Amino acid sequence: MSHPLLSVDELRVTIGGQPVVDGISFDIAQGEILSLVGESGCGKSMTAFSVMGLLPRAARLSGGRVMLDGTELSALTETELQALRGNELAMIFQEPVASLNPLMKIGRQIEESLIVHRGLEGREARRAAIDMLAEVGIPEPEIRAGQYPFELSGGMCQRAMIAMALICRPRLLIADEPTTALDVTIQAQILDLMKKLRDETGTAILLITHDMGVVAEMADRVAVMYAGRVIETAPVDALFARQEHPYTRLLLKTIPRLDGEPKETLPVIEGLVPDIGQWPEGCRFSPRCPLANDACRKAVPPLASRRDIGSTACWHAEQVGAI
Amino acid sequence: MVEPLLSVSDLKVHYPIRGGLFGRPVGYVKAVDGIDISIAPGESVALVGESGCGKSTLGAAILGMTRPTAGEIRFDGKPVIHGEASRARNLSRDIQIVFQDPASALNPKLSIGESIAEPLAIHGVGTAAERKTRVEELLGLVGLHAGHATRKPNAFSGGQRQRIVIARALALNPKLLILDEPVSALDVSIRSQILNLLLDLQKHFGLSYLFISHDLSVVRHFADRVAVMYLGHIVETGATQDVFANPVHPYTEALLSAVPLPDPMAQRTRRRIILKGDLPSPANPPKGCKFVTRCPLAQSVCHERQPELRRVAHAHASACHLRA
Amino acid sequence: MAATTATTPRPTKRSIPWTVLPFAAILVALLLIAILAPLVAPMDPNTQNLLARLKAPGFQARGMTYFLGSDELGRDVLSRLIYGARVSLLVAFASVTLSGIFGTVVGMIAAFYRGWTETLIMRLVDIVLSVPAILLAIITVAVLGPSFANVVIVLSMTRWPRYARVAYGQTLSVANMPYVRLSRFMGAGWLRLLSRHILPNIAGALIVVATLEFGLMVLFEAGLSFLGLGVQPPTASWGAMLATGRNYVATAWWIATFPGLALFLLVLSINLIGDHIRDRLDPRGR
Amino acid sequence: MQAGRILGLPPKPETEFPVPAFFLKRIFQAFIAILGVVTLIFFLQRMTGDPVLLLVPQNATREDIEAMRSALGFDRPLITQYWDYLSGILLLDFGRSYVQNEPVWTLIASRLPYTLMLAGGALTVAFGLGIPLGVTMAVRRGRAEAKAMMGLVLAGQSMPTFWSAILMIMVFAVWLGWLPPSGARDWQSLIMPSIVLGLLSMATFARVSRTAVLDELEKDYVRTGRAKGLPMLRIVMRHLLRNAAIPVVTVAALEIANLLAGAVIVETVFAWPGLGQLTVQAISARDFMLVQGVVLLGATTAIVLNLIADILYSLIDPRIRMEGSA
Repeated sequence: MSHPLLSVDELRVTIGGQPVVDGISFDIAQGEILSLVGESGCGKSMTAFSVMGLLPRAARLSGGRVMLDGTELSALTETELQALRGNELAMIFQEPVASLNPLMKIGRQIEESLIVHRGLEGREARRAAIDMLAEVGIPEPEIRAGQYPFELSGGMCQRAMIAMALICRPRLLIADEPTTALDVTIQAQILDLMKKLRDETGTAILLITHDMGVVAEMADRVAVMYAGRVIETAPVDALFARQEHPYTRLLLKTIPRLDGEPKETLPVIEGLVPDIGQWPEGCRFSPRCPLANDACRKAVPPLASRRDIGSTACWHAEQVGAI
Repeated sequence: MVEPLLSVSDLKVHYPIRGGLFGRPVGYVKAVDGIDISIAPGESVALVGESGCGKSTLGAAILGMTRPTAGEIRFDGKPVIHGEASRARNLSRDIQIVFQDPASALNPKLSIGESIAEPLAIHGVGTAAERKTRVEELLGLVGLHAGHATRKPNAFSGGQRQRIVIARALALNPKLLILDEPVSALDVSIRSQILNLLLDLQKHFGLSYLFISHDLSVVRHFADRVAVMYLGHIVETGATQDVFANPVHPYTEALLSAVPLPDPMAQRTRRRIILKGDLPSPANPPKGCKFVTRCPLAQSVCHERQPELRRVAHAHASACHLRA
Repeated sequence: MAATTATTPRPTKRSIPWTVLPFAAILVALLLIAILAPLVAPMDPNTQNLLARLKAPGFQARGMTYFLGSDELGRDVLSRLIYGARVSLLVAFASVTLSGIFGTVVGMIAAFYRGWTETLIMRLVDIVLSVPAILLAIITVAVLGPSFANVVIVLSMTRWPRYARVAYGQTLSVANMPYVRLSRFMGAGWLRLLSRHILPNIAGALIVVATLEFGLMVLFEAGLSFLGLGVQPPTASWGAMLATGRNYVATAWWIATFPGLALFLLVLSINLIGDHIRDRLDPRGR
Repeated sequence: MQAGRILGLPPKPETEFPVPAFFLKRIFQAFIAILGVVTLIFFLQRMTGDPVLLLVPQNATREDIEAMRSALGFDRPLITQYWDYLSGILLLDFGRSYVQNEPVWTLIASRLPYTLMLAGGALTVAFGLGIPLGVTMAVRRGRAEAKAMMGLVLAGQSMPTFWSAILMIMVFAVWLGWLPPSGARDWQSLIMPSIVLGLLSMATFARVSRTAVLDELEKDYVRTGRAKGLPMLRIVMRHLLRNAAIPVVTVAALEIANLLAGAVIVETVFAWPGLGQLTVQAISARDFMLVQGVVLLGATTAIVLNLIADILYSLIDPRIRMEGSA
């Protein structure tokens, strides 16, 4: 296999000395969709921001490496990163309307990437922006380009964000909960669009979500995060067919399903999601895990290879099927 | 048939749009535009729909937090007259609400014990000591410790706050709970805890639920009956099993197919309907069938007349010209 | 099911930073001096000594030392400064309290009753706010005549809209919070709504306004006194002392310098502490 | 919006507000406000004392007073006087100063240019220093230089104008002799009053623009700009400043009005022959018609400035223009 497009190795992020991302590793191949899934506070967004070099002021990249096609992103200066952002690497966010400048017309905002990265100006940039709007399925793109974000719906704004992100044909798109703020019929449109664009352009996608349905629909491979660590990775079919970490297994069992048995008591994961900085000793899932024993509470299980297709961080991976 | 606990008939809630130099109404947003719904004792009825469909407005109107423009709401056979303080007080003994965001549903300056005791205090139920005992009992009921009563809301996580809100809603032993997206602000691993708690409480106390949600998987799991709303109208209603197994209205069908299944194999083989375009603005809805702008089946008749809700099977009704 | 222990999202309790501490000390010291003026002042502030006119700091006469010099009537600048602190703080305190209470009540009424009450009150607020406060104060004092009580009345009359606006906006947003809507739905009376839900949640914002206003009131009082529209002579007031000092800039620098410095330090301390309170209530630094 | 729906609040109506109607509404409101101020001042003055008693000599007889009263028209019903006063103002007739025996407007007009000059100088100081200070403090927040600037701003905010004026006179006029201590002889006379008057407003502008920029820095669109690979300078200049301008414009309107009020003290200290000095003279001479005229002018200016601010907003922000809501 050729080397991966993006490779994250033992990444650590701290806020005020507290780790929020605690040594995570994963790869994304060319044109692949990797879904980073987890609950609030597990560090998935911080991981995305550290890949982009966009960590909030309080956060520090305190260890590990991020490599994009042989370039070590984590060693670049801010100016060097700027040349890559919006060009090789792009990102879209959860709140599409707020993510656009409310006082600038849509078209101008999309053109800006071309102006900065490609040196295009005037009519050429305008034309390209309108073409891109058409490509992401916005009807009447000439008119839309001349409108302000508040004149567009949330779904339209997310399409515009995608147009903005993809206009320089990046090799990696990071999508941070891109459909969480949208209605379900609009979510279907946006997911459909992202998949179509990936197929056409070969842009790899790092998709961050908490929704297992979205994962199943979109991902080629999945990395599950819990309390700052990756606890399981696998190709999407393998993961949904068989989970080797109790958290993944329970998470899938607890969610109500359209094809499940109604009104039955759902299996639950006992306890609470631990807050940042209050992560337990040993395996961080151990206080909530039905399989946990003293070993789990003492030693952190390493992310070990799982039948050559993925990896799991559990001392009892073999017994998980019994939960 | 059992006498319904709550029955809503032809309810309308219209908000004026003000404009011009003197703020006169220049039009109306028909947030809820002629809705009939009933809930039997011990039953869970779900209102499903996307943002702006009017489902939360309907919930607020039943509670009297929003004044209806027209229509009637009867609770326990007696009409609910809004705007009458004494009536509202009595109503709140029987109907309570659980909000989506537990953070804003609790006063940050009050201890959770004070918050839970508030319904009792307002209704003058019991002495201070009795209320304290009741608070402890309620905390136990929702899986919290009696010792938590003196803490402020910010000492709790989202799931725990939702438990507190539920405890408060139960304080007066209501018959009906309006659950407005009760789990959508919670972490995935916490949702099933809260859903189970709600189902247990229902079994235990014979509660009726009006469950407002956009999450079809949760609705399917939770509700006996379901009403699908689109732009202020119910487009399809029936037993949850029937509606989910055999959706009649094209909107219900599209909505169901838009929900991604947590199962990649099934997902790939499933027929997906991707609707075109956005939800029209409730201030400026289309003529005829409200769904006509996005409907893959739309015919000329759909542009002209608004379809009535018609029975398609036993207790299953749909408002579509083409499928009935 | 047993719940795990409740977690506190914000466990850090910040102490007063070293930059604020000395100014807090200054403020406390000035407060004490103002309260204990008769005990700490070395001389009577109004005793004139025509033999000791315009003497530089450190001048001694009749066995008394004029630590900060004497003014044009031979009065001790230090003693007048100490008594002047009383006037400044008292006027500021009284007008902040009066305007604060009045503005808060009016603002809450506007938010609570809505309708024409709201329109009437908020229009009035707009109008009073649109007239520069000091100008309104000047014309009113000019009409009513200068006196301690009138200065307080005037300052309160011109400043209440600040609180009204904040109280109004905050009440509106708190009243829309689900917990207040729920309480209303259950039939809670206005007293309960205000005392348990609304006031505790808007108090923070009002305190921030009040601290800022306190500093401003000290400056306004001094400004009015400076123009001869404040507390009348012979009562000592920093503004009036500065006005006198202005005439002796070339010959007796101390008359204007010390009251100015006192005024500056007092207002600076209040503003710094006000900023600190604001940062604590809203860490983003609004 | 989302929260509103969940609580069952009415969704924000999306009316297409025609631009002229929006302006008309604002102008109408401003007009009402001015009317309110005129009314307030008129009745405040009439309620708090008999204007005639203030005009006649101390030893005047009852007959003298009555004669004066009818000569000046104060014996007519209050509402008639009010009406006359109102209609006079429309024609720039602010009444007559009985002390100086000149129309109020003539007196004001003779002093206005000086005050405008002073205000211009002060605004240059306030804007020119305040805005860059504020933006720098926000962008470089947390660093030593930003903290030092904040100290400077706080000092400026806490400095009583009459003291800084006296200090400057002491240093630059008395000791160093560089600048004239008072009067309005040449352009150098303008320097000290402008700085003193501008200092307080400088602090306000710095604080407001700092807060505005800080608020904007946290907005999602800034993150989007960075994700696009824009340099911070471009984000600030092209995206952020326009958004941050909205709160600054509001405060600017209020602050310019305050600045005019502050001129009362500064002009007095520096013997600058502007409206402020005129006001103080009018007050000590108990010349109420003149005081009333000046206050009215100040209030009107404040309201007009607010109107200008509103119109400016709508030019900055298309949402206000199109939705008609502030």
